[in-house]
Amino acid sequence: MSDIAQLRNDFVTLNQSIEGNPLVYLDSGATSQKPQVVINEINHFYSKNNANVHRGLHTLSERVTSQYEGVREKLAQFLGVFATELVWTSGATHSINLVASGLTNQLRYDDVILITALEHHANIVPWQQLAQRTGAKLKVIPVNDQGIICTNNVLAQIQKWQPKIFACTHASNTLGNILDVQVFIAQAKKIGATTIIDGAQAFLHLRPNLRQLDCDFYVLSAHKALGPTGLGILFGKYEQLNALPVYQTGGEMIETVTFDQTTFRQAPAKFEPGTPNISAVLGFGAAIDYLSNINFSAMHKYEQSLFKYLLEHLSAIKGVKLYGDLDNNIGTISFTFKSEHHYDLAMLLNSYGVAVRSGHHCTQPLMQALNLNGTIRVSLAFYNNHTDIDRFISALNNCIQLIEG
Amino acid sequence: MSDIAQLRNDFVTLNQSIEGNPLVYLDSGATSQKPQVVINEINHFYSKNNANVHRGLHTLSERVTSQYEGVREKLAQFLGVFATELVWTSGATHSINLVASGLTNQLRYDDVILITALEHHANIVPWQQLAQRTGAKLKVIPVNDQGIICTNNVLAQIQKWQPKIFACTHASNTLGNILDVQVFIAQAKKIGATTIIDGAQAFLHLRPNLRQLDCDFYVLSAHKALGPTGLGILFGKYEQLNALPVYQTGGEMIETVTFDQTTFRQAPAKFEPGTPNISAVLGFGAAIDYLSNINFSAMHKYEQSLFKYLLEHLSAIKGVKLYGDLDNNIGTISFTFKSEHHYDLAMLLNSYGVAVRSGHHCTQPLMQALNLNGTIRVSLAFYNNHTDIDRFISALNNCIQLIEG
Amino acid sequence: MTYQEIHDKLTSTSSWQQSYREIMLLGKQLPNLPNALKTEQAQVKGCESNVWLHVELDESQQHMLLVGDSDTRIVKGLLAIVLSLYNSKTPTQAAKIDAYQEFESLGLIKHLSPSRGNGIKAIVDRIQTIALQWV
Amino acid sequence: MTYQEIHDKLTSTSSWQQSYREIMLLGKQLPNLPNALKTEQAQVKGCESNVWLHVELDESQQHMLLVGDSDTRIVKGLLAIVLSLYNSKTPTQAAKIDAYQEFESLGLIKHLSPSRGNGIKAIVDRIQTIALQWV
Ligand SMILES: Cc1ncc(COP(=O)(O)O)c(C=O)c1O
Ligand SMILES: Cc1ncc(COP(=O)(O)O)c(C=O)c1O
Repeated sequence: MSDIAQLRNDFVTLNQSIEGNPLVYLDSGATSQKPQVVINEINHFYSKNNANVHRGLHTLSERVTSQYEGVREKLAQFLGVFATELVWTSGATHSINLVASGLTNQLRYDDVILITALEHHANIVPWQQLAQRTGAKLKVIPVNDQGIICTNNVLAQIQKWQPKIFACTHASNTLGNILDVQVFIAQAKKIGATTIIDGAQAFLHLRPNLRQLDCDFYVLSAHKALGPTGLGILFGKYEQLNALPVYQTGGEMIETVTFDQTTFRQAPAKFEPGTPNISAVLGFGAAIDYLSNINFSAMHKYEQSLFKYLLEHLSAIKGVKLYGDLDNNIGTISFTFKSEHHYDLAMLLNSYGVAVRSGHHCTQPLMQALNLNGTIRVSLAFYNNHTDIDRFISALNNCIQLIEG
Repeated sequence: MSDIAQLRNDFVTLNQSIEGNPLVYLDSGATSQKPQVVINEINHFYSKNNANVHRGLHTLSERVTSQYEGVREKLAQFLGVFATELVWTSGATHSINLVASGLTNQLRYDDVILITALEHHANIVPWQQLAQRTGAKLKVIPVNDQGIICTNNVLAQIQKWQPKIFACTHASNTLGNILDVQVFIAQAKKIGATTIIDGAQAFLHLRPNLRQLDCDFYVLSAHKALGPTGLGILFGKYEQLNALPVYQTGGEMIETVTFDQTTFRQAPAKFEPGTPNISAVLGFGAAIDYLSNINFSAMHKYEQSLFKYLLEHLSAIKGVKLYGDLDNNIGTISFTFKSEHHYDLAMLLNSYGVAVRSGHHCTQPLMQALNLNGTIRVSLAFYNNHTDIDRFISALNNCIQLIEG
Repeated sequence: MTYQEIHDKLTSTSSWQQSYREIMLLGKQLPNLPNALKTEQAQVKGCESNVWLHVELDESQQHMLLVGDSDTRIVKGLLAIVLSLYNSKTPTQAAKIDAYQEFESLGLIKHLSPSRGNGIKAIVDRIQTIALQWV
Repeated sequence: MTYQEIHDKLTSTSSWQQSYREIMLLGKQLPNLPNALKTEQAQVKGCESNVWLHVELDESQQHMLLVGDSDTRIVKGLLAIVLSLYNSKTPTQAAKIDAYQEFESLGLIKHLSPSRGNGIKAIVDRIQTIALQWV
């Protein structure tokens, strides 16, 4: 098991200068950096084994197919589920769309789809579209002024609305709030709702056991969890997953095709038409191996201590306002400074080599609820260190001087 | 401009042994090998610039976004179209599904969708599903015994069926036949049909100018054209493209989101929700640069001479039967040997290091039309050479001895 | 041919080609299944080849009887090896057979990879399931 | 401030921070647009900031009159630079201005990247389109 602070060395991208300053990468919520083993694996695939999967008997194809399906097994183990319950998609967004499209026939006019005010657009718009298609109603659990949703309120709203579908993020990409989804799911199950959890942000920081969570569907994106771009995962309990109608159609997901009729394979194959993102699957396999070698509780403790350090220093700056749940948090904080525009702060921070995200973070409804036009978001990962935070705080103080001076 | 035969050195994957023999890769129809510059570009992205696109003001994000949109411009130029007419998808299969789904409201009961008997499942099943949704009829232009479709027959069938949608491959993945799509499109336009061309196989070998072809939609997969996995392209004439309804929904493709209503951006953004396959786009940019440096007519001549050499030697083997159009061909041949099963031949060839594809090649209806349960397919690319073919022919003769001896 | 004879033959080959020759010869020795027995139910679905398999229990002897066929030479040969492993064994004996290990020792483990799409893995799995049912 | 003065100021800065300070000062000097003029029509859509722009032709003088505003300091400063480039020019003169080259020589070309999402590129494009219309 690795010493957490040493792991930073595996991320070569972090070792560079921006505008003459060392890069301080605080935008892992947008996409994580990749450890060298992931980059090497992609390299190795393309330069040694490059072939299509499930399509050839020859050695390269057989080798790659074994590795490719091996990653599915590996991830299944990591998540505590069966490999047959995991579908490769092109991203969390694709995963949610697949489910929202697939549930169309299970909804009637006036049925309720319940979501929270914290959701990313990817976990809003597909449900809105589904509601429009079916005449169902989209109901939203609100946040308080601080951007917090309390567990009791969620339970009460589930009880009140008796939703057919309950879709909820595991952690907010804008505020970092961790939601008590296990409790929500249990409640939603009692009333027979289908539960979909958006784990895009949570997966890397919380390593959930999906069997324990007991949700029907869980989605994530590889690129936010040390893996390559262009790969998402959809977990679905086998029966529910296999019960969804086919989504996209094409090669490899079929059993037989004639011009009159086509029969489809069983899940997960039925949802995987066409050539998959092979290099990304193999790269993500390396990411899962890498994560498996990191002691989770050590990582978690380290991330939380970094986050506390960040909050301490950030809240000490006069004029800074923090949002969200500061206690149950994956290590992501949104803030504003007086009435300054996030654009100015982000641009100025960048001139000091500090990479943060600014704006609405694809959560416009949350911004409306908080009466903001945007925030600066700092999102941490285990490869950050205290120096990053010191540099960020010092840069922020300089920016404030620049603006006010 | 490069000497074609020298280009093989840029493909390191080809330089290896399989089962103790030099690899003879004749499966480029399944996926192409990648030149070193493409592998390097992916590497460079992940280790120097890794960031999300269109989401951050910081230097990494800005740098990657410029590069990412730059590739769209570059590809647009290569294809002779506007960048706004190109949508990044996850593959040709995804591209076709996007169009087939988007045309739903343009079809009425009894309208005709016309395709050919040569199509890949990816260009059959989405249309079949569309027909089922709308009550439209799927009509198929047949092949002759040899697997050839003659141009006059296509024109006559377009005239006869007056299709609303005409979907056709530019080149057959199983037989290599090049179809005279420009003529078909002109005819289909006369009767007001929407035309979709499947360029998955043709693009690398024919480098079509899409403005000249004048089709409404054209699809391709990066991985079949020197690029990375998990990336497809959908070209659509701007008006037709933008007129399609949104397909998947999520972040970045929206203008504004409230819980009551969402407004979407214009094409291509409206079809690109979520984090795209950034590394694949950048890698494909390197592939386009690489291709641009290869003189097309020299490459074409070289490929055709290789193909002729292959046909000569293959047809000299007694018991070998060839299918498809041997003259208008991208360099792909399907054959059978007596009544031997393709599985046995492919496995035995592999023991000599020869990688071919065997089976139905995701064209079951074509196999039914030719009364075959499968073929061996040899598909060439410009990085193959005469030695590859000599080795293949010698291996094939050995396999035949092994079977018959 | 007994499994031991097969074992001796296959482990003395020096190249893949020789192995394949032996495997195909084994296939040739396996009697063809009458078409009437090539039922849909008997079919083991593999991607690239057709395989049919019947597994029965000889009530008097309490041992297993297996017959099968394939439309490809190599799969038929591999099938012959599998059958020789299990034929005439009691269900209890059969359940203890580790076909993977045997294929490993024959140098044929790659053929059990699910990605080879030849159905051999599915065949072994089906036999094991049936045997366990009779234990 | 004239464009020449701006040019001299900006090209004598020695760090990004100094440039930003100058840009923000330029923004401060640009009068705020009355809310009544912050119409939807005047809005130039950029991702991260709001920008409003009015371009008119002084009929008597035949030169262009531009006013604008932004809710961010930096974009407002960049806008001030753009306005100083085009204000009081005849449409024919304006059409000949290469704003990209000017931003390049000011060391600010990055701010014209569409991915910066600040709308400056859209502003320049809109002004050019209008100017050409009047040529
Ligand atoms: C003619 C043709 N169309 C479509 C496809 C589907 O491409 P992909 O699997 O990359 O989505 C293929 C790939 O085999 C093909 O050959
Ligand atoms: C909470 C959440 N859900 C969904 C998504 C969408 O993920 P992707 O863009 O990888 O599809 C994101 C990414 O920003 C996210 O943060």
